[in-house]
Amino acid sequence: SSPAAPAKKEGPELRKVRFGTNWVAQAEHGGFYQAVADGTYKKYGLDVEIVPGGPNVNNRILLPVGKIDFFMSANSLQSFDAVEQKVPTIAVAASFQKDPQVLITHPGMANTLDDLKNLTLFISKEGMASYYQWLKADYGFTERSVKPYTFNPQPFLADEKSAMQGYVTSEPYAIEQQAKFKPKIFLLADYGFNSYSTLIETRTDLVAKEPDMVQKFVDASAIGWYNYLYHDNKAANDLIKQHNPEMTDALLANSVARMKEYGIVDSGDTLKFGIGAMTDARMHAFYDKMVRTGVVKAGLDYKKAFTLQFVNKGVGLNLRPK
Amino acid sequence: MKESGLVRTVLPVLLLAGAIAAWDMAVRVFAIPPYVLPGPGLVAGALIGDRGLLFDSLVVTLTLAIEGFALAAIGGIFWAVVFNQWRVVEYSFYPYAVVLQVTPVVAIAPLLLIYLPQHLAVLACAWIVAFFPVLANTTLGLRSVDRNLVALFALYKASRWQVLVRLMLPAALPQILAGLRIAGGLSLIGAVVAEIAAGSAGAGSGLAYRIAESGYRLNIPRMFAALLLLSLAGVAIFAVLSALSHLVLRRWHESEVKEER
Amino acid sequence: MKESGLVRTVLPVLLLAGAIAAWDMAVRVFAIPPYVLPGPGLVAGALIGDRGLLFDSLVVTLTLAIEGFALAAIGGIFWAVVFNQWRVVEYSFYPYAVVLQVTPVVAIAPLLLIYLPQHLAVLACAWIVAFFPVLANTTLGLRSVDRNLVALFALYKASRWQVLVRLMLPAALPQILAGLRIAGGLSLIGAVVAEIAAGSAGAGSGLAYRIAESGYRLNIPRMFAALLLLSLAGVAIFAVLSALSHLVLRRWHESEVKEER
Amino acid sequence: MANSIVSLRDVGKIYDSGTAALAGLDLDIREGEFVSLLGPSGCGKSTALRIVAGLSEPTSGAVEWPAGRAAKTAVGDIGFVFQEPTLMPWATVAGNVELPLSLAHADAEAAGRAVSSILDHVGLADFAASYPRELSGGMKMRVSIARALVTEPSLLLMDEPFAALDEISRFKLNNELLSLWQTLRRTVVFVTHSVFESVFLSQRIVVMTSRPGRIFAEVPIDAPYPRDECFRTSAAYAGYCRKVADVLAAAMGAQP
Amino acid sequence: MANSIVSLRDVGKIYDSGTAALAGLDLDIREGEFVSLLGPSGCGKSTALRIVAGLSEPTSGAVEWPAGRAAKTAVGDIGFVFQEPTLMPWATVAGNVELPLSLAHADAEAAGRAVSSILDHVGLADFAASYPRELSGGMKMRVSIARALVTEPSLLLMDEPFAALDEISRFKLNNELLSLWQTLRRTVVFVTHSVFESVFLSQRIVVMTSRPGRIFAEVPIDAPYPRDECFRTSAAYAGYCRKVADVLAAAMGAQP
Ligand SMILES: Nc1ncnc2c1ncn2[C@@H]1O[C@H](COP(=O)(O)OP(=O)(O)OP(=O)(O)O)[C@@H](O)[C@H]1O
Ligand SMILES: Nc1ncnc2c1ncn2[C@@H]1O[C@H](COP(=O)(O)OP(=O)(O)OP(=O)(O)O)[C@@H](O)[C@H]1O
Ligand SMILES: [Mg+2]
Ligand SMILES: [Mg+2]
Repeated sequence: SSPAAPAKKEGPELRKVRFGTNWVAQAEHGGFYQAVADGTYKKYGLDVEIVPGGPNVNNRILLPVGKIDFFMSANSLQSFDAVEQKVPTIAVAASFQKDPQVLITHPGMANTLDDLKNLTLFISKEGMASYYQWLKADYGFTERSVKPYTFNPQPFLADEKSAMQGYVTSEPYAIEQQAKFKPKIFLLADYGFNSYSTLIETRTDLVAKEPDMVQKFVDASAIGWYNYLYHDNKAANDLIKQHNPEMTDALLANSVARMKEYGIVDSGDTLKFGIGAMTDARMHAFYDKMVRTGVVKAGLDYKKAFTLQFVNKGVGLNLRPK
Repeated sequence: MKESGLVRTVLPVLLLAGAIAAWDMAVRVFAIPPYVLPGPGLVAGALIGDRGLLFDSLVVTLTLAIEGFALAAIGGIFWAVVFNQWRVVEYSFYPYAVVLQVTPVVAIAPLLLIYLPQHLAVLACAWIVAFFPVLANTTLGLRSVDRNLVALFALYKASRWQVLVRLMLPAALPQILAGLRIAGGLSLIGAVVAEIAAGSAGAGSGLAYRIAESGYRLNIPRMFAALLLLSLAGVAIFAVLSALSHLVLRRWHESEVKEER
Repeated sequence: MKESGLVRTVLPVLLLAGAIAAWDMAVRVFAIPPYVLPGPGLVAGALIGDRGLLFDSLVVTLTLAIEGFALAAIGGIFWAVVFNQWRVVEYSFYPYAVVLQVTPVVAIAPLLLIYLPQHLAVLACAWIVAFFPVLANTTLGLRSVDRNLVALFALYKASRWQVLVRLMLPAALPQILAGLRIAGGLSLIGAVVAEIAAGSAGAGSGLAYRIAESGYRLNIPRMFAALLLLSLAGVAIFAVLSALSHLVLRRWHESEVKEER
Repeated sequence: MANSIVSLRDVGKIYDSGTAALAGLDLDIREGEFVSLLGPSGCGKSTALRIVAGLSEPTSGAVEWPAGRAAKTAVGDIGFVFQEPTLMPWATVAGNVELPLSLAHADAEAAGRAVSSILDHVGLADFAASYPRELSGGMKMRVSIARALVTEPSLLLMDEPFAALDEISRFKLNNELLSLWQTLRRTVVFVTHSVFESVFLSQRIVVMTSRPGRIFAEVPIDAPYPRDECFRTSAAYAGYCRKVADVLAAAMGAQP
Repeated sequence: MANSIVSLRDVGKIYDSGTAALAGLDLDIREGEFVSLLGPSGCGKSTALRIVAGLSEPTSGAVEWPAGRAAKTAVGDIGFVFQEPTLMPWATVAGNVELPLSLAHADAEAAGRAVSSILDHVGLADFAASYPRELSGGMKMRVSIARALVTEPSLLLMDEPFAALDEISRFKLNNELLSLWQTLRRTVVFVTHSVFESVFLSQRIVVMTSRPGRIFAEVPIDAPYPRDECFRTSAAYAGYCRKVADVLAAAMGAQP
């Protein structure tokens, strides 16, 4: 899957890198595909192979055992889990400043998050293990009304009195297209679920032994994101479509638009620090919240979950349109 | 005889002990981290530490598996009989039984969730998985009945029902029981898959959720503990069905009669 | 005879046509939206429109299923034979075969991915699902051999190998073939589950991924088209195995010999 | 002369394998008679018996049942002893023998009495609770005989029932069969390979040619009943035997 | 006198079901002899034959093989005709008969010739390609006999081989068996219910009591071989038959 970029030149040997994502190729991975497609990684001396995930695929375990070098984790919770389970992995950058996790209802069925408690909720198993615990603790949701979401919105569509989870960038559009109505959307980040999302995780030993390589990956990815969001992303989109034939240009365009609209990738801290930014304050706040909700054990050395060594350097800020 | 009984129990136990020891050794010697392969100690620890949680989940899964098994057994035998009695029905409907078998539960679970109340949807998923082996084996059994015995029953003007109950079903018993043995394990798998695809999550959910959740949370020892419970449940179901088979067939069928020399 | 042949083909076709018509009617009358249940026309449209994509996926899934089936058939028969020959091995290892059967593939797929290259991991998943029915049925078949024939072979000082190849396996054929018929469908399910749990997603992936992704994208007609292809593949596998069974057994075994009056 | 209860007219039977088992067989079974079928191995005796019972259908010719009676079900109750024991392996000896009674919903107690009485007659009283696989070849055959007799059927079809029995048991059962036949006057069609047995038992012996089977000759045995050990040692008996043996030899020579 | 090739000493056999089949059976099988076992149905003849073949083990007593020969394998090649045909249903008639030869890796061509010759002898040449289920009862038994004879075994054990055959086939096969025995001088142990047959064939008749079986008497048949139709019609033959029949009757009366 080598991009259209010029074939290997003299130069030094490229470092082979495998990056596992958490879903099939889609716009939410755009920055990474961009960096592959336009040769940014190559420029940084990396030969990146993207290993797509999917429903029911747990690529995560492949990271600590060395089958992949970087992993795209869904939210910061997973990083805390790694610390708790003494898994030697660590978050080195946060591609998404806001978790795109949403709850979706039929129009007119709910106005506030509280209204959702009266509906049947379609939540995935991962969702149950993470943000739903926070909903329980902070908003008094119960598990009684939950049915499993197997990444198929049909049951939701068939039942007006239901809500389902989704990514702001993805499911609402599919529903709009197919079911011809505009669903109501609750972005959890807006209600205080202040996790980073789509983090780049790697092994602690890579951080210790090959910090250069890690730095290059983080930097090149950030540049990829800027180019994907703000410049010509056709090459990346072609690569995505090649990896995922289900993908359409309209879908990709919509996702990009939503990412911009909600400031998923580029908002807040990134305006100053560049894409991928993380701060201790944000991590701390989220950790405290998760301890309060009982999802994470108290007394965890949460600082082991991430490192700021590679981010907040303003890499690529120059690519941001003024 | 005494000796074979001894071999029958001691050897497997020794082997099991050996396997556990080897596992422990391997984990220690190669310093395999627990998130890749937890040692037996850790798994046992998880089993004991989380016993409340795990056993509750086990009960949920087992209940579902047994319900699914019962439905599969009844349904499989019933349809095999119907197919056997009316060939026309067989030609017309057997293909759909095959379709049922090959339809991935994960794919149809959303549809079932639309049309059925949740408990029924889950049950239907569990049932689908275990149904076909009973059907296929019972079909074979019913077809293999001694033709002369069939003739005899015809001579005595046995009713269709009598032929079925007094001839076909007893004659098919060995195959039916083998089908049930296959279905036993599958019903457990069915329960797990059904739970993943259509079951409720969170508190009060079964082993499947525990396994998935532990996997996502990288709590691999607990995941292994849950898998272990599942395996034990499977072996227990199999043992019960084997014992039943032995009890029923021991006096007359080759497969269970002790060889006498 | 001619008539029964007619009934055999015409009736199922009529029934199928009726079912499709009913489906179409229901969708129209109740105005079921296509994203809940697409009508047959839409599904056919998707089947034709996306034929390139879908048939590529079908080939991927079928290849995997056939590989898994072959492994399950060979492995199931092999282990049944080993268990039959050495009872000690049976007592020691049969429980692990049961454990294999009840272990949910979804749960162990990540672990397999750690230790095996991806293709092997996927294959292992597909194999696990189809293995047990072959094992269980072959075991029954091998145990049901006529004792007098065993005695005869002993008298003629047949080697163990000869007893196996010339007596046990032929005698067990009806049961083995029934096991294979069960395994055929299961291997397809196995391929689907393996693909979902351990396969690479995206381009070049099989029907399972098509089903999941089409569902996610609410391209329900395509999802149904993929399901339909899967069902057809299952029915085809079953038909092939049934024909094989008929061919092999038609001259001598009750289950396939035509009843002569 | 008594009425026929079934007549085979020019019956032929060709199996799917291509073997012609019967060709042009004409056979009348008359009410109340004791007739034996004699013929070389593989000549179609079992096939003919199955056709008489309605278990098999001829590929040519006709099976005629007396007017006013529907085919097959016409005969009333039939007892059949297959050439092989044909027992249900999952039922005990008593269960196997009781089968025809319980299929007819006979009174359980009466059935029990009938079963133990007939088991006594065939010498298997001690084995009522045994399973078929625990019996010797001859004992299995006796269970099968007991099953056929327990209903006192009006048509009794027996395919070499006593072949696996020692001569003393055989004589004993011959006598029992005869006395049963005489008291109840049921129809018996009896396949045997023993010339002596056929002469001792029957009113009429039908000798068949070798495959494809048809009737070569009929030998009436006009000796009066009851026949007993005296008859067995009589000159008439020896004469009949010689005659039947000659006919049989001729029948086997008749056709290649 | 010839050496014993196997001796049963005080052999008892109690099956797991509790049935005592044999008790205190003493039996010597001498090299090259033709011995018949005679006894009531269920007396343990088949059981004894299986013990001689090493297929079954006594629960008491001993089976002695001549010094220098290991048990069971001692006897060299054995031919066994089971009381039931015991054919492989998936093999053709020729395949079934060829079995012992192909198990011994005999030359395929020679085996083929041997098979068709023996099938000719038992009158089944036309059925070489048939499957067992397409045969009549007597034909199946003949296949089984052909299979036992095709290897010309040094010990031939036959359990009522001719019971399902008509008398003419039976006489023919009796003669063939005898001439085979005379030319090759193999040992034959023959179980039968026919007094006539046993007298015609054997050098020695062992009469067993009813269950649990043991030896009631031995009757030597000292008539010279070759025995032919003349012998069958001789006074000596009739005398032997009467004697054996009497002994058999006594044996059955001896024990309840
Ligand atoms: N099911 C069958 N399929 C094909 N051929 C058959 C079948 N049953 C019998 N035959 C053939 O029909 C012929 C007559 O068989 P049948 O059993 O009637 O003979 P029989 O007179 O009873 O012989 P026996 O005395 O040996 O029992 C035989 O040649 C046999 O090969
Ligand atoms: N497998 C078995 N299990 C239990 N009992 C058995 C078994 N085989 C035979 N018997 C019993 O042992 C006794 C002797 O049986 P065997 O078969 O040796 O008799 P046989 O002399 O050959 O009789 P037949 O002339 O009827 O063949 C019988 O009473 C029978 O019930
Ligand atoms: Mg016959
Ligand atoms: Mg016997």
